Amino acid sequence: MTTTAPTAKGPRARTAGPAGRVGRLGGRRSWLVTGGVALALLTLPYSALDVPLLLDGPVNSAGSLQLFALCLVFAGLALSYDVLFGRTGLLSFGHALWIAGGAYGTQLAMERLDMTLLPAAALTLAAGTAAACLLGAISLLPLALGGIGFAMVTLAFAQAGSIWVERNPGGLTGGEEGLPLDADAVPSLFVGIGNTVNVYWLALGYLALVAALVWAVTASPVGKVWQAIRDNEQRVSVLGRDPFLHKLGAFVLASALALLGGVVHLLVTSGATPETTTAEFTLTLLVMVVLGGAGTRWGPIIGGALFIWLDHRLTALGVSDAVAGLPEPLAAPLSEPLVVLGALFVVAVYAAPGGLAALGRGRRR
Amino acid sequence: SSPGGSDGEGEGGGDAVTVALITSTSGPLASYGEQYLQGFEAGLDHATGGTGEVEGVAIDVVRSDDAGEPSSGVSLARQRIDEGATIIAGTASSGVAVQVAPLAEQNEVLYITGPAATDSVTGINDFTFRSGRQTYQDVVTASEILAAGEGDLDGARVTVLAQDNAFGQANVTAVESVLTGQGLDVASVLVPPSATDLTPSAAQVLGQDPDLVFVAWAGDTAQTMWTTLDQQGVLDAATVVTGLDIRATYPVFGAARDKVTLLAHYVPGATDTPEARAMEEYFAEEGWEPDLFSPDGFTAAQMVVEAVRAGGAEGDTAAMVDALEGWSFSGVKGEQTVREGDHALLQPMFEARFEGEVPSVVRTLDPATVAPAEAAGE
Amino acid sequence: MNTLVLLTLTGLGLAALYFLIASGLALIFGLMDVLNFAHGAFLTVASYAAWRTAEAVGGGPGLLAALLIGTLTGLALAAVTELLLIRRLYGRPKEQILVTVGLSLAIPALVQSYAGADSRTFPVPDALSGTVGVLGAQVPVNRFLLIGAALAVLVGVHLLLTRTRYGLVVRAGVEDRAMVSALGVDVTRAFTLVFALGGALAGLAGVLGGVYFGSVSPHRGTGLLIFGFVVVIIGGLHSITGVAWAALAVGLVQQYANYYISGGFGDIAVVILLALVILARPTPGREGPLAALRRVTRPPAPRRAIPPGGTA
Amino acid sequence: MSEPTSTAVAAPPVLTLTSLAWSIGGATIVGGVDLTVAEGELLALIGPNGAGKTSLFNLVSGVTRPTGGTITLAGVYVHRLPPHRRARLGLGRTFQSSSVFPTMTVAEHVELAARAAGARRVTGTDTAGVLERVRLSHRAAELAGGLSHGDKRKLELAMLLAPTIHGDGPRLMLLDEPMAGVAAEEVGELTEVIRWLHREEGRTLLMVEHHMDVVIDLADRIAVLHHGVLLAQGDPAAVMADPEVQRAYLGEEL
Amino acid sequence: MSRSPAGPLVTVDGLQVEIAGSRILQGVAFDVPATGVTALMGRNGVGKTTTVRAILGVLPEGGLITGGRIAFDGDDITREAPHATVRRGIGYAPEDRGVFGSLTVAENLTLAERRGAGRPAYDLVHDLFPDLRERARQRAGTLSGGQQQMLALARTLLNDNRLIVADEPTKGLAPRVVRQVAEALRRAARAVPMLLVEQNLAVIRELAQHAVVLDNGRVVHAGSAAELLADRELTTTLLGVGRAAGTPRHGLAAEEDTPA
Ligand SMILES: Nc1ncnc2c1ncn2[C@@H]1O[C@H](COP(=O)(O)OP(=O)(O)OP(=O)(O)O)[C@@H](O)[C@H]1O
Ligand SMILES: Nc1ncnc2c1ncn2[C@@H]1O[C@H](COP(=O)(O)OP(=O)(O)OP(=O)(O)O)[C@@H](O)[C@H]1O
Ligand SMILES: [Mg+2]
Ligand SMILES: [Mg+2]
Repeated sequence: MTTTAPTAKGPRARTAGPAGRVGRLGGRRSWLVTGGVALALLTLPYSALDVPLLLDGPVNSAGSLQLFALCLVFAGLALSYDVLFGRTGLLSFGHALWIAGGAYGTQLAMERLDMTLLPAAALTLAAGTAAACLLGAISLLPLALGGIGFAMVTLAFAQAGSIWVERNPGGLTGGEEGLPLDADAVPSLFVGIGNTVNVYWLALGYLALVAALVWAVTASPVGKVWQAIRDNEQRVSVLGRDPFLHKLGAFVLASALALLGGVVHLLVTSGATPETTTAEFTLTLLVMVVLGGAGTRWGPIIGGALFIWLDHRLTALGVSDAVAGLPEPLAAPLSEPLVVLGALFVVAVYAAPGGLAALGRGRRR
Repeated sequence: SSPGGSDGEGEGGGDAVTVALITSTSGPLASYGEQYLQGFEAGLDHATGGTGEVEGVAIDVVRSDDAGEPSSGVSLARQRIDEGATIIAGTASSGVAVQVAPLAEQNEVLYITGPAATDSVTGINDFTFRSGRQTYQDVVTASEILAAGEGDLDGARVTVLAQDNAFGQANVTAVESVLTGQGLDVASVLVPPSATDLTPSAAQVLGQDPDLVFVAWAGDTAQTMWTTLDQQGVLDAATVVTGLDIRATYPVFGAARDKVTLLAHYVPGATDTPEARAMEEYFAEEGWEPDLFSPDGFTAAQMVVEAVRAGGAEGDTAAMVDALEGWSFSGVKGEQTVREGDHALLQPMFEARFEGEVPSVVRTLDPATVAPAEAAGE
Repeated sequence: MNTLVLLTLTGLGLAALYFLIASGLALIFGLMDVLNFAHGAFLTVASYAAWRTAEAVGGGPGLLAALLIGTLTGLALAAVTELLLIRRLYGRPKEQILVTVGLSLAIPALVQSYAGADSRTFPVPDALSGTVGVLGAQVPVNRFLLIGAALAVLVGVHLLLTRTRYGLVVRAGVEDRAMVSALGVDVTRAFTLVFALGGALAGLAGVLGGVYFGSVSPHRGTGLLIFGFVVVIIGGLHSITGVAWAALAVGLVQQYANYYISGGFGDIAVVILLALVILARPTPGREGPLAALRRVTRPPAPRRAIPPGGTA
Repeated sequence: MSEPTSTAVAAPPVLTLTSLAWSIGGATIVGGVDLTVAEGELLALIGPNGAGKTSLFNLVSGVTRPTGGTITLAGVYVHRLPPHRRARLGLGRTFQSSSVFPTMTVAEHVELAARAAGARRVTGTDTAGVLERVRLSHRAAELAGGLSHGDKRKLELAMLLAPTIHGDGPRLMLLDEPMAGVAAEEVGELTEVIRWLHREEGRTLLMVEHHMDVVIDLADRIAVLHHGVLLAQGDPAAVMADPEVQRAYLGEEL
Repeated sequence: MSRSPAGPLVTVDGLQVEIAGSRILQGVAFDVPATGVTALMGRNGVGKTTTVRAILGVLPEGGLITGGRIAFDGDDITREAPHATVRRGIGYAPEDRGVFGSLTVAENLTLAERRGAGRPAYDLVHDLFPDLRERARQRAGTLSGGQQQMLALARTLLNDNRLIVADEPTKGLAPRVVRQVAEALRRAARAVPMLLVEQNLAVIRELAQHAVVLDNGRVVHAGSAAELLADRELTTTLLGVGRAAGTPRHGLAAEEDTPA
């Protein structure tokens, strides 16, 4: 047998894998990307471009802007959900509660307390955040059961909220009909089709705020602790950080952003609807986050926007002549957007493990 | 034309009015939406004499699917209004109707709601009209049926069995306000919509020992509900009235079928107006079956044509509103009137019973008898 | 009195239904740690297959055929799902859950697109559609069928877990798949088998649900799933008998609350029950959350035992 | 090999355990331990497998809660405080089976550990310095999940050292089998790291270790745990010569 | 038992392994003879564990054999399913012990029983590690580190194997137990060949006949274990333990004095 001379212990040409290495603020490239996206979003309302298949009308038509606004809101909501799911490793089934809370709370404050939009939203945000502190503390304590305990307690809270809204106590919530937006209490800026562009700006502002906050916190030491908690909670505590407080912090931040998102959602969709209270709604957020890439910088944003856009386009596709012309066994499933969306999602989990964001990164390497 | 689906010709001709049909063709209310759209097609054909034009103004119809979700409905409505639609029609979902109606006022377009039954869009604003019946009309019909059944109503006990949601609650409120006034004793049993076993509810109904029971139910537990009521003897102990739903639900009554009196918005073949005949012919040609909500679509088309006639190519909404308010016309169900004050659609209602597999009309109640109390308006 | 009997017996029927739904979930979740959101979808598909069969054959034999076809449909569907989708994602539990979420969205919509949104009447043989008088209460016969089936499933699953090595293999496989195969065990086959069995149980629940409700509808399965989850959680995730007790508790509590308190309180009572169980159940080796709550509300101030300075 | 340091006797205790006990499921794992660790001392805790050494570490660091007795850390009763509060009072530990954050890089571990201990600025040079000490600099940019077993052990040690760059660093360090799985070559080097911590930095250490040559090399004092109670403690030579210790731990008759 | 007692039992030839895209093994080649103990040595992170896992077919997530060949008793097992490889008669104690924490000790052992590999040798196992008998119903996750190590080893001794592969079997064991384990392995090695990854040179000295040293993903030395350990220069360059290699570990010092 051979005896080779021992080779010198040279450093190996290896770098860290993709996961977790990218979400860092700074870096010229990432600023360029952010700037580019921001620029595109800022110029969108000034473009009269007609994109036949992707959009129903010109880019700056009310319908398209409305759709963009909805995409932006959900991009922000997905990002807020990712604070829990992707960055801290907490699987919540109750995030919808906060979105609905923002929408219903604001609308009710305007309707019942005769407030105008801003005070109503502020009141909702304050009360909602206080509630988030309380519910967060309660949901996080049973973590002795493991992550599934948190998931189930949040599910229970969301379920209770959902039942409450559906039952329409004292005619307060409008039951399954929901509540239309009280247009009189809202600045005329946001009312009427001609002002859809303002709704778009609002949604864009919301997304920008969420992204800035989430990215900044993630890059800060607190974000590192979140990541560490996701990996190994006990190890964090013996290093001297309180995992409970950090998780509570993540929960409250995510909830507050969701509450704010609920307010924007109310304005964009002109009403509060009970669908936003359900656990299925939270599941859609989960789908968005995973589709885009949990815990990544752009993933949840891409996922949220893409999901909503697909949902709308597929619904439109369902009633289009193109589909109606197909033979029945094909046309039937295509007219149900959820069939396509669900299947697409399953495919995405395989084709893009780690989400679409990871896919882009993989190609660049 | 847009890929969203358009039945009319393109924007080419200057004289055209766009009508946006927004209703569910997917999701849980897909069947209602389908019937509505079929009815609308037949109605438009009838009212324009097959031309699709009124006095030289073409009617462009753009269909879209709201999937029963208010957020979709609202965003579709915004989009269509922005694209120049002057009339929006449709929706089977009360949630969508309630949230789209304010848009009509804000943007001064006409909105004609579809099968959505909620009372709350009646009188909601000047621009919103209805093409179907509303909960209140159901309830008044029921009370008429009950009154006819029992000789002496005074002191009789009525129990409303309903699901604990907006639809059910609206029925309870309506029954209370109509029947209490007539000296009846009204109680209610509200069941959570998610309930799986309805035995406790049936027991509660029995416990109240009612003379009359009014059932307001929707959704896929109907079968269980009827079976349970039958098994626990509720159907034998009291007169039971309920609303008739679409054809697909006829079998849910099961063995209870003969023990139930039906109030019906419409029963296929119930009437013989020219419009009913026209609809039947059109449907036969297309291979469709008329159903509960076909008349809503037909009526909506009639109203659209009338509005376009008044509003002309410019789509003068004020003129449209003027023309529709107080308008009386013959429809599939018979003589119908748009009440001036609150835009309620006064229309005949029916009492029916099952004969074998299908229901048939026992009695027709004229529009005035079943007219809802006038909504306060604005 | 006869109301109480009626409520109790129908409550047992309800519990049986819940258990039938939860048993498959519990089997898959308890052994494989896969939260199978597609369980409800399997149930729906199986119930439609059973409905078609029962319509075609009719009567008592129709029901038997439906039971067979429905169960097999669930089994086949789950097996295919496992082979095509789940299998490649072992070791990535989150992705597994997500795939089932995708299926839970797509499958009911698919069923609806073919079979329509409205519920269809499930033909129940006459022998099962009546009632029997028990102590003055008219109890529907089909409840006894469900109770019987639930007991049979309980015994069957219990035997599977205690008398065969499959339970052990799968539990160990969840923890460390590679290690199980490094012991010479074909863990992949065991996983497929267990997942398929879970699907078969979903199928059985689908057929019996059809008998119970007298109808099938596209979203019934997913609608019932939430109760399945609740029962599994209350039952303690890893014990089939625990799940059985939990189903019993949920069924009865819901039934009683709906009657004695008010309709609609049943759901809330179940949520309260769930919250109580989660909060009150301490896990081995750790203090219970109630104890933790007590500790948080009354924080022990760090006392100085030795005067400072002595520790420089 | 080791000279008992005089400070060990005179210095005030950093850690005092009185009748510390832990039982679970009816079994007593730690059965009333009285032990003090003096400032600046390196105390080795040895004992057969399953004696309760790791359990004792868990009690001291707050991972589990004692069922009896008290723990005093730097003059403060800590036995009812959560782990992070104890860490902030100056307690650092490593885990027997390496416990790292798989999705974070080696350098990030050091940074996190330093920050958690209150450091405001942590530079690349700082982390590199720590990693160099434990012979792990060539892995700085790798994800901890992909480290080999031995390298994870070193990372554990690095996390313990991290707070020493800025600030005081832990007053008491608990090392659970730092040498297990470390390559023969590096055992000597890591022994020097620990010696440096102890001698140069004057840190207080409590160490569990089965490598007896390392123990004898480093320890000021040895305590022997057996079935959850202390069998013997004191000067290394004396303890190693104790026939009971020989029988229970080192090997049968000699 | 074995088909060809003359040839090597395991042949690793030009083995290349990538994990998550980086090359960990770059052409590892060595034999495990059909008798005696082969020690696999090297510094931390050189690829010992990876080699062993490649032989068993249980590389970590993202791991891939990109070249080379592994043969067991003449059959190519390079890409065979792990359970099939193991059923050829391999007992494996992995580095991280691989005990199933949520199962009891008894369940862990039951799971390790292999059909067609003789009657499970519970007597032997319980004799060697009485702790495992006492703690049969305890969940393995709550065992002490050393007890888990015992359980992992016990699983390899339970069946009649044709090869035992143990990755750092004495890690974390008390000196007395190290002595016992070394003794048990030596007895077992009379009947079954072994591939042993070990850092404790005293244990290697005690058990191994053959030695393979890895560095940087390659074999840098292969030959007789006794010769390697005796050659001070080699041990210094290969293992970096000039002095320590000659100094027996305390735990085994007693061993050398007592007759076996
Ligand atoms: N939950 C439990 N139930 C029963 N026994 C337990 C439990 N947890 C720990 N033990 C037992 O407590 C004893 C002490 O374990 P510990 O990990 O403290 O030992 P150790 O001294 O660190 O041993 P080693 O040197 O092997 O690491 C062991 O015998 C273990 O089996
Ligand atoms: N999952 C993984 N991802 C990335 N790299 C890995 C992974 N597992 C192992 N490696 C790398 O492969 C190399 C070899 O690791 P291996 O575990 O085989 O080393 P070893 O010789 O057994 O070391 P030790 O003595 O420390 O156990 C190491 O550099 C390690 O970082
Ligand atoms: Mg230990
Ligand atoms: Mg190794």
